[in-house]
Amino acid sequence: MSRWSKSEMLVVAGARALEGRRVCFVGIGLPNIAVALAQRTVAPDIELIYESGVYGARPARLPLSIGDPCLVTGATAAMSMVELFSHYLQGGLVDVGFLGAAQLDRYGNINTTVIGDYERPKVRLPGSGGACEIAINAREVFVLMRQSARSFVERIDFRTSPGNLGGAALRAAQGWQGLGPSVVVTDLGRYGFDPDTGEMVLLAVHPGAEVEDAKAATGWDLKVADDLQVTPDPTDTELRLIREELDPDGVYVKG
Amino acid sequence: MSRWSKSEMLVVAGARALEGRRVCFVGIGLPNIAVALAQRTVAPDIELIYESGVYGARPARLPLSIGDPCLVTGATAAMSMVELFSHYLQGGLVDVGFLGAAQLDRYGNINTTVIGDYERPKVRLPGSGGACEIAINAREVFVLMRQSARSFVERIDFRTSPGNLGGAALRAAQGWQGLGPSVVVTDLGRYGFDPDTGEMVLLAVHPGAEVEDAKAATGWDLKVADDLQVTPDPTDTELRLIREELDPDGVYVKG
Amino acid sequence: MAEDKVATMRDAVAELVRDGDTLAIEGFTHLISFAAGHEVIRQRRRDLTLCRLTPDVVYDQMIGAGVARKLVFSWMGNPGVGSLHAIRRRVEHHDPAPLELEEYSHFGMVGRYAAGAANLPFWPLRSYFETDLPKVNPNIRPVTSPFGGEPVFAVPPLRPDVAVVHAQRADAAGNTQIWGLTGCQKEAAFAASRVIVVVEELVASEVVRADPNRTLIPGIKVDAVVVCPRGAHPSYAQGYYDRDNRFYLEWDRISRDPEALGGWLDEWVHGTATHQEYVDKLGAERWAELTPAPALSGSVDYGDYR
Amino acid sequence: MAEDKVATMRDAVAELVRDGDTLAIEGFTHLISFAAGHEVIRQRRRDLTLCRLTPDVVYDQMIGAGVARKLVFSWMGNPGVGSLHAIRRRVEHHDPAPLELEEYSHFGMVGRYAAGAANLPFWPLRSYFETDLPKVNPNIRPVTSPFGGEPVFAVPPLRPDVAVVHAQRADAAGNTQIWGLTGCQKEAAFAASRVIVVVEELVASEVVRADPNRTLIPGIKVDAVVVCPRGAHPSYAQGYYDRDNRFYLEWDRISRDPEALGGWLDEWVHGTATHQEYVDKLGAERWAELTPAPALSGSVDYGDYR
Repeated sequence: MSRWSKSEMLVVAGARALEGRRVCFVGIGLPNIAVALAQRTVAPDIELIYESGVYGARPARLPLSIGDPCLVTGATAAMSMVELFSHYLQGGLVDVGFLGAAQLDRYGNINTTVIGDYERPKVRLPGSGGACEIAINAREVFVLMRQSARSFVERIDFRTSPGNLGGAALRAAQGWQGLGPSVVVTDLGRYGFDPDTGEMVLLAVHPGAEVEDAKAATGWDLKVADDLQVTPDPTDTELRLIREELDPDGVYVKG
Repeated sequence: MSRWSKSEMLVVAGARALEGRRVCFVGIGLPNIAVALAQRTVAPDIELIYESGVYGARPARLPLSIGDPCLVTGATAAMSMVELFSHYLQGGLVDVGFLGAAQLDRYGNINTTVIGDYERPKVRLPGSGGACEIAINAREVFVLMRQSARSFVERIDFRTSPGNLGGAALRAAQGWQGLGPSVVVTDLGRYGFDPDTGEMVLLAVHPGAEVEDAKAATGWDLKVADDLQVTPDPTDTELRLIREELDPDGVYVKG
Repeated sequence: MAEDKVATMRDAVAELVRDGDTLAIEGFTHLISFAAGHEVIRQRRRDLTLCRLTPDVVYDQMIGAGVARKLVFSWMGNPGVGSLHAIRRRVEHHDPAPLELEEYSHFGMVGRYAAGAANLPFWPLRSYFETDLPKVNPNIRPVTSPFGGEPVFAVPPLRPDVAVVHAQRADAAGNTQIWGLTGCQKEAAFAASRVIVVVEELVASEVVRADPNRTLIPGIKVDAVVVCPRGAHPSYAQGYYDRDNRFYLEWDRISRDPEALGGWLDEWVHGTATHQEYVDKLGAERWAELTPAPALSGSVDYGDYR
Repeated sequence: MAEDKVATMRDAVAELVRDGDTLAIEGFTHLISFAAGHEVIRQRRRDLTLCRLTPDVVYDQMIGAGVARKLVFSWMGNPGVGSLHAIRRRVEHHDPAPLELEEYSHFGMVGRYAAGAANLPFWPLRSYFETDLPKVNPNIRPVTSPFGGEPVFAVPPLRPDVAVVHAQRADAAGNTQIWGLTGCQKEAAFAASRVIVVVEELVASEVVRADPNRTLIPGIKVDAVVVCPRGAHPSYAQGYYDRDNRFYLEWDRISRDPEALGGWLDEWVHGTATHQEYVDKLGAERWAELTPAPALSGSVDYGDYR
């Protein structure tokens, strides 16, 4: 297989993180293709749940949105959104909530609302959608995003979805069923969170990326794991699935 | 047609009271046959709603309970009970709630819970079922029951479902959408409520019954309307429907 | 491959229902799992807290058999017939022992299951105003709206240890579909820690997936799938068999007399090893009487999107 | 005889949607009534408050056309494509005028409709903790459980003046059935004062009654039934046609440029008298591409009980 793009690496690393997970709440965009890849590789039994009101989707094509008709045909259950959010998400059935972010801080707090001032924003972003309640109620939160000093920031402009708040102990004190963000995957590497401080830690860099690249694309003094790994290369199978089956037109992974 | 029983008269008078009503919440027992008769006579367009989770029932036989399968087959909608109680009843779509009572006081407050002390009752009755919320949320409440000095009482042993509380103004002050009981039909007569005091008033005696019979079967000093009516006799059509179509075995109207 | 959760009723009850549990066998007139109730009696469970909107004949049988110490409910009767005499003896005469009661209205019970399913600390509803119910049940409490201060009432979540749901069909993974009256079975199942689904028919996963809007409970909430045709008798399964009203009438006579009740349990519950024996004992003629003519829903098109 | 509520889209909008109304055209990706949105534009309604979880292309068109002064929402974007540029211009640059925003999360919006449908003064939910959303929206408030004092958040009821629901089918009385994604259309319809149902197919009452569990909205809540096949384009109707992704991509280009947007409205909305003209203008080839192969639900048996 030919060399891969940064977006392909991002999708592959996101998919691999789903190994062993049972029920995954799939967000719009990159998570969509990452879970499709996981379902075909490391997590064949994973149940996909979409805020549009689908549980146990088996899409016959790559869905172009989280409300695509291919998610319903052949699914285990289609239901109202009130049922999905109350019984499945708030009810505690979701293992992993997969979120994107426009801005992320060192504690995994997420902004998808505005860049700039709320009342007169520089950029008006989409807002929460279901992200706010996913971040609180899903057992774990995975964040998938492209990394830069503008997206990994010291201070987010708006807290749409809570991460580890200001530190690890704070979320536990709230008594939420959601344990908070556990994995962040970017086009540069894979991150976890320090169990004591709740702060993000670089665990692995993707092949071709250096620690310095990750540090340069981070707006705070980035912690790096002592036993920093290098992400194994995408396999031929992973790349073939992405290129031939999941995203032949390169809609998701062109970058 | 042969002379009718007191129970037949009760059912006929109950059915006639539904004229012009649109959506009727049907309770277990006598209301069941009264609405079936109304649907075939004075209220052909009435929509029947059952707490079991059915709206727009068109039963092909007389249902033997409010959860009978004949209520579902051919109905407009079958739904969960949470939807029925929240969207239809609490949501304000029910014109008339049809209730029974073991004890009724002069203000139309209803007991269907216990005779005697709650903790160690002389008779343990079924309890509220949906009656408590029907009494609060249905626009009007009709009560259908057999009358005696033991059932029309000065003081009920337990208030399961609110009538006019202690007087007419009190319910209005609560701001409920339900206007309270408006019709009581017994085997002796038909009653309304004084708009000023909220107290029950005998409006009509059934043929064969006298005012004195009604007074004797009432545990308080019964008010009687100045223009007391006599209920028109059951028609041949009404009696034929009851005897041949709705209750050929006399399950409901034997008494 | 999805997990295969198919089990016998004996094994499902032995493994999942424990002495002292809070147990909900739900179903409003429709799809009441008498077969599960009978197996609980056979296995002589004790000190159960039984929950149900309408404790009807199945709970009268179970309480008559001595499996329960408490009943959480909203309407107690033999629907369309009269009283539940075994329960009344315990309440009115403490015969043979008192029975603790915790009482709501239907919407209150529904709200309790809904709060349990939704993991909420309370469920608000417009009920109970100016009634005596909050006076006898401290679990019915006022709550004030943060928007304008309007008072409504609230009930707390009900989270049964075990919920039993009888259904027309499920696949081996427990993905369950019901049509007709669905009562509060969905909420009870989502609220429960353990769920037993009892079905008329075990179907291929493809049958469920052909009509995803008809799915009531996903397999992920289900611990055991018991295949038990006619397991709802004398209750009914829409499209499969009718309610056996003759039995409901007969039960009135049986349950008035503790000895007759004991005899009935000996003959029909302890005297049958499985529900299939009970079904056979009822006889083919009785089942023929209870079988409806077909009335098909018709099919809708979900579209094949590739 | 049940009332016949069948009306043209022109008459339904003329009679039921008024300047200044709070209007909800709901549907999560699926069954979005673009046809109703276009008719609102054609009739030049003004000062509307538009509600929708996901203001997508239809609201970008309506807001670009100047019908609205306020937007109540939870996720604002062109799903799978990017931004809604007409809305962003008004928010970021007040071009041509500011747009008032009232913002929730999805569950908050769903809860608002649910509270409206259930006539509750608030809806409790486990969301918003430790976020900035309550700081910018005073309608998101804490509420304390009367059982143990646990804090959750609450949102107030949303009661639109008008809700528009696109559905696969309804009868003339407005009894409406939907399959596939049902979003929060039921809650929006029950919460609204007036309801317009727009359908792919008008069916006999018997078709609805053959499958009562599939009914989403009863006719008693419905004011007008508009028969408008393909009225959800470029959104989709499960089993009838696919989402027209090409259009969603094209819209990105169109809405970036106010002049292109104006031109599009002139050609496709003001330039067509009815939705049928719009459908014809798209052409048979486009519709052929969007038509899925069949995937039938199968039929279930309700039983004929006499």
